Amino acid sequence: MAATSSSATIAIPGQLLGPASKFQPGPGTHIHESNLYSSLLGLVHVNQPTKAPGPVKRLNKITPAPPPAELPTISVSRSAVSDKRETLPEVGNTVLCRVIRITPRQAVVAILICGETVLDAEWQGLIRVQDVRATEKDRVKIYESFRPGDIVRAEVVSFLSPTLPFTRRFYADAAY
Amino acid sequence: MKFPLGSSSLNWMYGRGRQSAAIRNLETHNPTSTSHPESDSDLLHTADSYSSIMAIPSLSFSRPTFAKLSPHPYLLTNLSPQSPSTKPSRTNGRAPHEARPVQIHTSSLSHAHGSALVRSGNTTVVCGVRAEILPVTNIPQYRPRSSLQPSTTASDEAADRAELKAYDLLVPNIELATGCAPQFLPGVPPSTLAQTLSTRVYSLLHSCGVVDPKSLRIWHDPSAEAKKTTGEGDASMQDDNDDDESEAEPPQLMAYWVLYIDLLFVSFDGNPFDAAWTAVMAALRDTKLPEARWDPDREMAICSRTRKNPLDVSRGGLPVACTAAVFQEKEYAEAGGLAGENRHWVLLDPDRLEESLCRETVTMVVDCGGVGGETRIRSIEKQGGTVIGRELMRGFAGVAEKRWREVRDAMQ
Amino acid sequence: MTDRRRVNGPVGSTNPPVFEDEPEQEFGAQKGIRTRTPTATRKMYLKTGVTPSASGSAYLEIEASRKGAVSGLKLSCTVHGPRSLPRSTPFSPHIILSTHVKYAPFATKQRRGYIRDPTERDLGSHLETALRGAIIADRWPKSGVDIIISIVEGDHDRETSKSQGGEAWDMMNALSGCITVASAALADAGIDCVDTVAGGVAALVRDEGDDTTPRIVIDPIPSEHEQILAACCVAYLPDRDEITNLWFKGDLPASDMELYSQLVEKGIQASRNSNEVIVNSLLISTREQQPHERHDGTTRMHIAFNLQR
Amino acid sequence: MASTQHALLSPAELAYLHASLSLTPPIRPDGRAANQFRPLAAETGILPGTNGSARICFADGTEAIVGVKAEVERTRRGDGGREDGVEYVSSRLEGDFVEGVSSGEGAIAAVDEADRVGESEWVELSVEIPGARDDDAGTVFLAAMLAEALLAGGEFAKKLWINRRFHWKLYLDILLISPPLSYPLPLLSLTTHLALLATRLPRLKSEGDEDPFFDDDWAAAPYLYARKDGKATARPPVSLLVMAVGNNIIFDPSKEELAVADVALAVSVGEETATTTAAEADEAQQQQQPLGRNLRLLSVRTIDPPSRLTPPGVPNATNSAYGAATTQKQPEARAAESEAVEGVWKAPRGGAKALVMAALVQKALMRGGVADEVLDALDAVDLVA
Repeated sequence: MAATSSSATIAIPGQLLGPASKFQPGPGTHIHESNLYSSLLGLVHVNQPTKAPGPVKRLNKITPAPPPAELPTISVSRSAVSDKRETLPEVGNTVLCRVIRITPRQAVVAILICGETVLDAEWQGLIRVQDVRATEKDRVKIYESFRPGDIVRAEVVSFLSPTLPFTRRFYADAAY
Repeated sequence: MKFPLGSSSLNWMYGRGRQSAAIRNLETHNPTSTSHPESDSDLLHTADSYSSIMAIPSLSFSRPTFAKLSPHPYLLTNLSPQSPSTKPSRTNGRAPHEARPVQIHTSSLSHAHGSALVRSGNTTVVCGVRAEILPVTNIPQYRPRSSLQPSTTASDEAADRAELKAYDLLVPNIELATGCAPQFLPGVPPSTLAQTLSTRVYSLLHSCGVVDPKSLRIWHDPSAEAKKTTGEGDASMQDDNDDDESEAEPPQLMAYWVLYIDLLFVSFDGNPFDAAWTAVMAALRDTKLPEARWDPDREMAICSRTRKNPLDVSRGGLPVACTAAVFQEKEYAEAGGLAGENRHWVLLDPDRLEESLCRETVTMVVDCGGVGGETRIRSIEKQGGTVIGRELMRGFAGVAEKRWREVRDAMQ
Repeated sequence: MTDRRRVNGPVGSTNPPVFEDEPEQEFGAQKGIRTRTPTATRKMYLKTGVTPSASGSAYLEIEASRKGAVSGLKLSCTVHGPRSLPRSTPFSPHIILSTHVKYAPFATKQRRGYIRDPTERDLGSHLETALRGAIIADRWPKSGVDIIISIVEGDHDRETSKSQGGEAWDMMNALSGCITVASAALADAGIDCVDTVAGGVAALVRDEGDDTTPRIVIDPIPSEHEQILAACCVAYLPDRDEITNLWFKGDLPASDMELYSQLVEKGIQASRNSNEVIVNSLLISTREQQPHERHDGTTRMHIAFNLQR
Repeated sequence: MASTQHALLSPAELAYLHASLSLTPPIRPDGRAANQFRPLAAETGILPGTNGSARICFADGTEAIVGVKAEVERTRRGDGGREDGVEYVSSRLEGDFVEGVSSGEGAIAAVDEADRVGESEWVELSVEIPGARDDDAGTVFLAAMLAEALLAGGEFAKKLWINRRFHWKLYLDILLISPPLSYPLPLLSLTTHLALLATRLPRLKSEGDEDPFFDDDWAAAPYLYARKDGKATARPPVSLLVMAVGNNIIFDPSKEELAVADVALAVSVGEETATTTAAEADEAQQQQQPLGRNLRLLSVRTIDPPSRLTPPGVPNATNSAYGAATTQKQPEARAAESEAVEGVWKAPRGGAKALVMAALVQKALMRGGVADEVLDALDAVDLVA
């Protein structure tokens, strides 16, 4: 059975990693009946806690409300065991994307690379005109900034509101 | 690992990410000396004005990243290495004329009369041949053939082929929509590619005369029926060796075997036709048809479970397909402007990435198994592009011969 | 139904070969008597990563019980995704699962068509239920994943199974295989699951011969038994000790639920066996995994397809 | 998928509903008891053109009609068919080749093993749900479920046997004529049950294996399910929808209730038939209980509970101006929530314990339990064919 799997480092989905009281769940794990289980096939990492993330950081970079006592974070990563891993772009990620089509209001892009990960699926993103650059936002003309086929580097500023697919802020100079 | 070309960052500095710039930069391995069209200048100035916000980062990409962002330059830089010492190699590590090794495993399917699994690199295809009986009564405008003489003359052979085709005795179908690659998801009608492949296999099967129609005929031989010796049992299948009986009561052709040749791609990584054709050949050579006799009372063919006769595919020899794609230095967008020094590479047995980047492909079907082992070209197909001319074609024949031997060995 | 997009073959209808029965010499041997112990599953071979271009993939082969008479089960499963949903689809806080099971044309006794028939669709929805319990859907909002299973060779008898609707029982074996192989492929694709779900089948059978008291066997083969009274296929999460999909079918007196729960219990036992296979295969593939060298599926497929010979 | 259409409830509503359904006794939105069916109006013989038909209308407005048509069909049987495995069970794709090969060992053998044999092929059952394609997975699932219950044990198909060469081909057309306000399984199953009870086939006048001809006097036509003094000796199966929430077992859930189910099962129940088949011979001794109905368990299928697809609630702990963002793929955030926060809805993960499932089936089959009540209720409907 998975739980009594021979290897200590390799985790299998459903494998018991430890009690939730002793660890903090990291990526690739889930909690069931106040125990931590692996939810991925990969290698187990235990990171000792660094400093507690400040509240401001927590707001836009989403980490959970930290438990009262800082616990080591246990996580399961596929990076070591597989060269292809898909990740969802998260707020704050820097992504590389190709412009698919442009409208006066926004540019629609396909996200090709998220952080260091090359994505299989091309997730769609939006660059709203007001996000193209930090200053003189009102002067921005999408068609002056992008052309279909351009590769741009962008940062994810929002994700997942049912109305807007994605939104990105662009550092124009990073883009060109 | 980092991609060897540090200068790849340039694409994003000036090229606005379009591969035009990428290529320029890769030619002249010097960031600053890159010339760029006027259209870019205003953007440069835009870029400068924002350098205050954030310093321009020097981007350099890992291999996979570069491959994803601009596949064409990626393949190009692999094929044209800087140092003359290193040999040009493709992104998959193969030399331009190097094909993937082929593995063939036959008769692994128990419900098919013949089957083969062919694997070349990451392209895997399963072929199952299934024989069903087509009573001549079910054939509209069926022309009964009287002659029992084993067809020897050319005209007879022609007739045989006509027979195969007229009655549609060979039914090859290729299924790509098995999720064998991200672009081939099921639940959709056969893609253009799938249809093309099926048709190509179909026509090649007929043009090469791979299957001998004799082995598909099911005879009713009253005289053979009369004296039930197992020896005559064969007579029902192979008409050649029962001429002597034939005087008494001429055997009649009552039914045909129809061969349903179904191909299923388990994994797809380019060059589907070669793999498919190899699988078809292997499966047909593996096919054994149960011995069938016509039962006049029941008016149906009855087969023997024990006695099976291998399908006769000797006449067609062993045609082997060999496909290559032509990779050009300039993509179409550029070709107009810088037509002059447009280098090209002929990539044998292209994989998915290469196929997506090449417009010109050539497929040559050769058979070196003929008398004296001399090469016979059974078919040549070429699509798109203008690179391949007579010279290249001649050279390619040599490559095809080499490929033929590899496949032949795999078949053994 | 002629499909213009395919090579349709002759207009006149063709018939599968009809055999004169030559009873004794080879058939007597084949008339199946179950040789395994009631609690033994057939040998399984499972390998992940056979389709490198897919996000995840797996190949499952269940050995043929008796050479020639019964074909083993051969399944190839590919997982594509998580991928972004088409623009048309509405927002979803969960990953959207779509399962697709298809028999290859040469997989069964009859040549199958290319269009999915109700049986295959039914298998698909069973599979979906089984998997949806296993995956952690909210890890991948706004995404979809396609799970595609090609049944390269169906678990079918050469001769008709004597029990009515033998095919229906074969369906259960196929389903449990589908669940197992899909579970491995999901793990290979790196989609969060609460556990490695696995399928198992148990049946209440009556054997030919003098003692005709029904007994419960796991991983049944219809032709090995005089009659199958009831069977159930479970999809089971061993570590959570939970069932995500239960499919029972047959004819049991309501008066003794005991029989029923025993049947399910055996089904769970069967799925535990196949789960061990999953775990081992995952561990092996993970150990031998070097980045950029995932394509060692080659030799495995080779071995796999040779099991038959 | 269609078997689990979305109930549009907010996480808060879901949490509330789940809580009230887990109380003992559960409080259902429509005030029903846990094992109480929705009140229904039923009538039969509504379609004069059919051999049998029925219509049922649930109080919640869902309504279904079922029509049964029977045709005489020549039995396809071939010795070839037998050995080669071209048997009828799966012969959809096979041509009608075996036709005309009706003589020979195979056929004789077939008759020897039982003088009447039935094929599942003889019943064609089609389900239509408004707004769903007929090859939609959910619809196929429903049809398969109803069919497998009907054909279980092969008893039903045998009723269609006329003689060695001919049989009845039965077409069941099951139509949901209202929009699917709730998972239609119970409704469709009950309606089918009634329609089959009301089904009559013309009386056979011919004998032996000659081409059959029938008595055209409809009054003389016997019921498909033979009846003694107005009560059917045997009855078609019924499929019940059962779900578990917390420790409660709830029957015939409405759409909203199903949306918070921990597990949902479709249990098909048949009644012990007078004639014992080979299948039941050995269990006969157990069948002798005098009182109540002798129910039989025919099929159990897990219904994918829509609860798995419901939007999760966000506990205040992690709620913030960036509320939308917290639901993004962020393992920590998710996992932290998965420690169930009181009153915050969370879509269930995983499956159900075997014991729970067993309990559901047990409850449905209990002597004098829900299945009995339903069957009694259906008995009350007087049949017009």
